[in-house]
Amino acid sequence: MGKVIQMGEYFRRGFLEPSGKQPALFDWIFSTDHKRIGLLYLYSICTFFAVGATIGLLIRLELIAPGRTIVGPQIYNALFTLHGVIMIFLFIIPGVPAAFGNFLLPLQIGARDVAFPRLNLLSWWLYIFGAIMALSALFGGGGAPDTGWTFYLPFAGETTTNVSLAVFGVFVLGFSSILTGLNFITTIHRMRAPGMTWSRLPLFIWSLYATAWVQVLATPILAITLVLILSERVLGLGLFDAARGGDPLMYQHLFWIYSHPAVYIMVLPPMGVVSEIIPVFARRPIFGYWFVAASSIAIAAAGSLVWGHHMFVSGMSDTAVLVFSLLTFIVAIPSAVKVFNWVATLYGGSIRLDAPMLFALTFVLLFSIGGLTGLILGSAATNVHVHDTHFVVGHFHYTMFGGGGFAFFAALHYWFPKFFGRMYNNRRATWAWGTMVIGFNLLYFSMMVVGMHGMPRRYYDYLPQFTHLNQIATIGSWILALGMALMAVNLLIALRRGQHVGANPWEAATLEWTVASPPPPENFEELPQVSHGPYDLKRAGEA
Amino acid sequence: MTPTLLDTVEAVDKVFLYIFGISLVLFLLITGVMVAFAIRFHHSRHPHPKDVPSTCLWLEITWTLIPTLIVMSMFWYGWQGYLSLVNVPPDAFPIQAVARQWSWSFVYPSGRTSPKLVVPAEQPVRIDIVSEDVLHSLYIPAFRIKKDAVPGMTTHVWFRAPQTGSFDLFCTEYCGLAHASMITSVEVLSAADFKTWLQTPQLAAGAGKGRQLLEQYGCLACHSLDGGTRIGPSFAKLAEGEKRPLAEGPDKSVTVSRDYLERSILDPGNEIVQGFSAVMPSYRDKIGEQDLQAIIDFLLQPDKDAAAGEPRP
Amino acid sequence: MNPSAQHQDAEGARLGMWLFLFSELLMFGGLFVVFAVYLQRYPAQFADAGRQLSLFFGTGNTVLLLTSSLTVALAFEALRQNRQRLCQGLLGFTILAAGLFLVNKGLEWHAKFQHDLYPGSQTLRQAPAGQELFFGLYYLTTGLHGLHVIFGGVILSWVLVQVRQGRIIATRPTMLENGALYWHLVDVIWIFIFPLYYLLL
Amino acid sequence: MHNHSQHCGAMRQLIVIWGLLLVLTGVTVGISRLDLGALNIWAALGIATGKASLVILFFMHLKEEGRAIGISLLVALATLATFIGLTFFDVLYR
Ligand code: HEA
Ligand code: HEA
Ligand code: HEC
Ligand code: CUA
Ligand SMILES: [Cu+2]
Repeated sequence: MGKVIQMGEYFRRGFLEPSGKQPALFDWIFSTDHKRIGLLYLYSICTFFAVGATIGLLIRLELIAPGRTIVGPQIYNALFTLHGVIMIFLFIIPGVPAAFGNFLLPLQIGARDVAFPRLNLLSWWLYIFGAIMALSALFGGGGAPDTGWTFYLPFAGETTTNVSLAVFGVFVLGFSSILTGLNFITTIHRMRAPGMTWSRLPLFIWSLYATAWVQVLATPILAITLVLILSERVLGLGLFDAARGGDPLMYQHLFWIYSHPAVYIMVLPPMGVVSEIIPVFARRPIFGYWFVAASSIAIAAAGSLVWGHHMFVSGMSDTAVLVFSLLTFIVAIPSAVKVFNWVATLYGGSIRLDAPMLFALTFVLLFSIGGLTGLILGSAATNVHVHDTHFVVGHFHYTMFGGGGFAFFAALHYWFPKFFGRMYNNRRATWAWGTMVIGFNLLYFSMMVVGMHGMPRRYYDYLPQFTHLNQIATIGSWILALGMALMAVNLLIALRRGQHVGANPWEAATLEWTVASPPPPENFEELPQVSHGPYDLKRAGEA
Repeated sequence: MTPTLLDTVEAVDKVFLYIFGISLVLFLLITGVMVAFAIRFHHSRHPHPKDVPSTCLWLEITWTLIPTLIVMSMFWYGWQGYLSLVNVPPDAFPIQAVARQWSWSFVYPSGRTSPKLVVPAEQPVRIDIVSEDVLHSLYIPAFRIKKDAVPGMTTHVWFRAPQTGSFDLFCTEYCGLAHASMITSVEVLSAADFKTWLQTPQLAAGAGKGRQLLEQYGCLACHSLDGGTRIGPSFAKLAEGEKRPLAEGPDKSVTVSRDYLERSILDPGNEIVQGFSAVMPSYRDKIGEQDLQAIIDFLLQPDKDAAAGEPRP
Repeated sequence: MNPSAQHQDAEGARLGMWLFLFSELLMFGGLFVVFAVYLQRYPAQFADAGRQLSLFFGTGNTVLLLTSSLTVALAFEALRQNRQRLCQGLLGFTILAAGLFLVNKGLEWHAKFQHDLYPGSQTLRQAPAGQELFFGLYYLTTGLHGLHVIFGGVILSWVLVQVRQGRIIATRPTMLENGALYWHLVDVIWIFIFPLYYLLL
Repeated sequence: MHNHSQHCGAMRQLIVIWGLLLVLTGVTVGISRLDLGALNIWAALGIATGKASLVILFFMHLKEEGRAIGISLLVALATLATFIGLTFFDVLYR
């Protein structure tokens, strides 16, 4: 290849093409191109998800019958701890923002990259590093951590398993998350293309913006909480040890001050994804743009104030129960506004039910179930009965997996042609979707029912009266896994053999669809001059 | 109506039905409208999108305000129910619940202890909950009550059992290895039976005492008397002079003696029995000298199950 | 054309730095939450423990940090005015102050250790609960702060090298500016640590 | 561009601020030796906030920054304040 690459040619080559200067792997893992970093995240996240999901299947297998089925209590406790840590910190928190956000943020606002490309690469490295550290806790001498993903003290301070290593890994992951957050905020403030006013910002970007603030302001609390666990384990400071005057509940406050806002890190970007997909496939502009945008901010803000609802039966003061229950219900309002606007967008449209749309609409339904069961948890009286039962487990799988996970799959199907320039088989995708929906509901609905009947969570063994529902759940998990496997196979085939598509297969109006699929390395040969809103579908394909 | 007049079950279930009912209606509505739109406006039926406005302030205000009212009513109703759960009727019968890894014991005002929660029917009972080690949580689904046991704190619940029967009692705060076996039951007796039960002296001397102490200190959560292996080795076959293989190596072993048993209880971190792990907590400073000797007496007895006398309810 | 062309945006770089500082602030904030709660619970014991800290070292270190904060701000001003030598001198002084701060901190901790006041020590075990909590928090907070002083010192040293090599100049001051911002944050946090730990009565 | 005297002014201003900070340090030490009861801690925090504001406004040039940074600083502080505040709903009423 000649020394001087013609500009035109440079911009015709997709970002996926190797540079030819170094081994292809190095091209990727040292790349500061936001699209490559986005894909690095995507691949690593999917890998960890597969691991976490497999553990989920093992958990279900153990629960197919009372008593010991495949593993004993020690291993079971390690399994759900690992399942939780992987799913939360390695899959759902970075899921949409780090993978799709990285890829799409600069494209959607008309920029060539994020504000700090090298910091971006560092985030990914920290993510990998933290993940390896957290997972290596499996193999060390003390045995896999057995605390649950909540690391509650005093137990987490006493157990002899490798908790410290896992905690340190999560600490590093937290840093990665903070760096992504501050990078995104700066990018959105500083790098919008000319004409890309705040009122023309795609709703996905609004949701990333709200999320990024939560990442920057709440994640540090996680960091210090983890430091405190380490100080308890390593230095024996006794800050939460009742025998030495400490207050065990303070740990729970600190943990949830981060971890409740974190659930909105998990669900806001997915909501943004859905706000992108629904208008495109309904061929109607989003209904109530400003309300959908503002509700993202409102959820982020109000969501930072409700952490105490995880502690209603912890021995916390009744006044605090009152306050936190009230605040919890307030978060439901902006969520409701979002749901109503999504549904209203469908009105009068010309709806196509391709795979991304199916996943997006399923998100709305499953998230509604998850959210509405959240109301039962948020109410002080009913929380007492269902707290720490499988009802809660059902609730959070509906929100995280039914919400976050399904939106992740929606995003995967929606932007797949943009990422790779190829299209998957829509029929197969639809089959996969249908199987997943059936399996999902069998699995988690039975869990909620068995929780209502009083089955506590984190039990490897249970009383005989819970057997039937647990069996249905386990069978559901296999159906779900079947659907997911089908989906994965479908996408993997498409990666190799999918039909080539043009720049804008869905005829969408946001900026990423104005460039080639896959996009060229610097995105835009010339920075676009934005002249219309993100859902002005009649002008799809123009800047 | 003062909230405390409600039973705990009633207090919770009413709120549940209220929230669940409204949620179900809303959910069906949303799903219904969504599906209806997806069919009515499917591109095969409706090839060109209608040009209707895509924002409407009145609609937005309506669907902000109505949910606000709904959730505030849910909150208030839930809070009222919660008050019923925390306001203990003054005539409640007091019982203390002691949680430890991984067993419960219940202490009655008379000093009597029991591994099961024995309560009178129809009378409210108040349970004060303490923990000796990590967090636990006392949960009785049948009465919709739950509260964490927190080291250094006393928390409480109350309930009233309408009739006699037996109900499950779980630990619902993850507390380590045998969290899932920290289960016992609530035995609801008639008022008269309860009175008799309370006054029946606990087996006070001899072998019965030893067995009772094992229960009281929670040893039986991990050690069985019938030969079954739980978290620790069974006490059934324990006898003086027997050889115990230790975990340190194939050839390491120790002979069972009074002294060894004492070390095992006060200093369990050493001399781990082969096939088990070092999870037994130390009972130094927790068991008095007399009780310790009584336990060891009992452990060295040949036929423990028979010697222990009949198990109580 | 260089595909990874650096995007020069001084204002953006500062915004990013500020955001990072906010997250640092909240991280220490978590410790202040715990401190506030235990202070409320054990006011007298906290005061007793606070009196055992050395007002001399505390005040001395405060003055040191404030001064170094000044010098790094002056260094930036000097760079703006193209006075390279002055800038380097001021930076050097700041780094020196960072070192001195750590030496002081070390001496202070050493003295505490001598008095058997450290996590898990005999004296603390027997002291009222509030005192043990106070010292636990004290070591954690000042330790974490000390780590930040070390980081700050390293960053400023690196900045100094860059200034010497002429890579940081009046028209491209971002690195110095951000290093200084970080150093000021270290100072701001100490401004709160000082009265909360050393001046309790 | 600025002229030379402005530059000197900038340096002088920084030094004046430094002087103020030292004075405030003295004041806070002084006040802490008086017994004002519960006021002590609030006085200490008040002065510390004043000192921090000086550092942030002048040393860190917040005065010269656009609104975005100022507002977000307030957001960050308000967040921290609510975290502490809401925790006290538990701690004070338990
Ligand atoms: C993505 C993650 C996610 C999301 C979005 C949510 C959303 C919500 N969650 Fe959930 N939650 C978790 C993840 C999540 N949660 C996790 C992981 C746990 C357990 C952690 C652990 O212990 O391990 C948990 C636990 C949890 C608890 C503690 C349970 C316990 O342990 O006792 C509570 C209690 O209040 C709660 C409430 C809520 C509420 C009120 C919402 C609200 O935000 C929901 C708002 C949404 C809706 C209301 C539905 C949509 C609206 C409509 C359909 C319109 C009609 C509605 C109205 C008119 C109101 N959650
Ligand atoms: C996003 C979060 C997430 C997701 C997706 C899941 C997914 C699953 N979880 Fe979840 N779970 C948690 C988060 C999540 N979980 C958390 C936080 C906890 C609490 C832990 C704690 O208590 O500390 C928990 C706890 C938990 C429990 C309770 C344990 C207990 O309390 O005793 C159970 C029990 O059944 C369970 C089951 C499952 C199952 C069967 C799946 C399945 O849905 C998985 C099915 C999926 C598959 C089998 C996928 C197969 C996929 C492929 C083959 C290829 C994939 C490839 C591509 C995508 C390209 N989980
Ligand atoms: C948390 C579970 C647990 C509890 C509670 C517990 N133990 Fe153990 N115990 C074990 C385990 C595990 C072992 C085997 C490992 C070891 O030697 O430490 C053991 C070993 C022993 C041994 C040695 C047994 C042998 O066969 O050599 C004795 C004696 C003993 N325990 C007595 C007691 C007494 C008495 C109590 C109550 C006061 C008690 N244990 C409570 C778990 C427990
Ligand atoms: Cu005790 Cu769980
Ligand atoms: Cu929550």
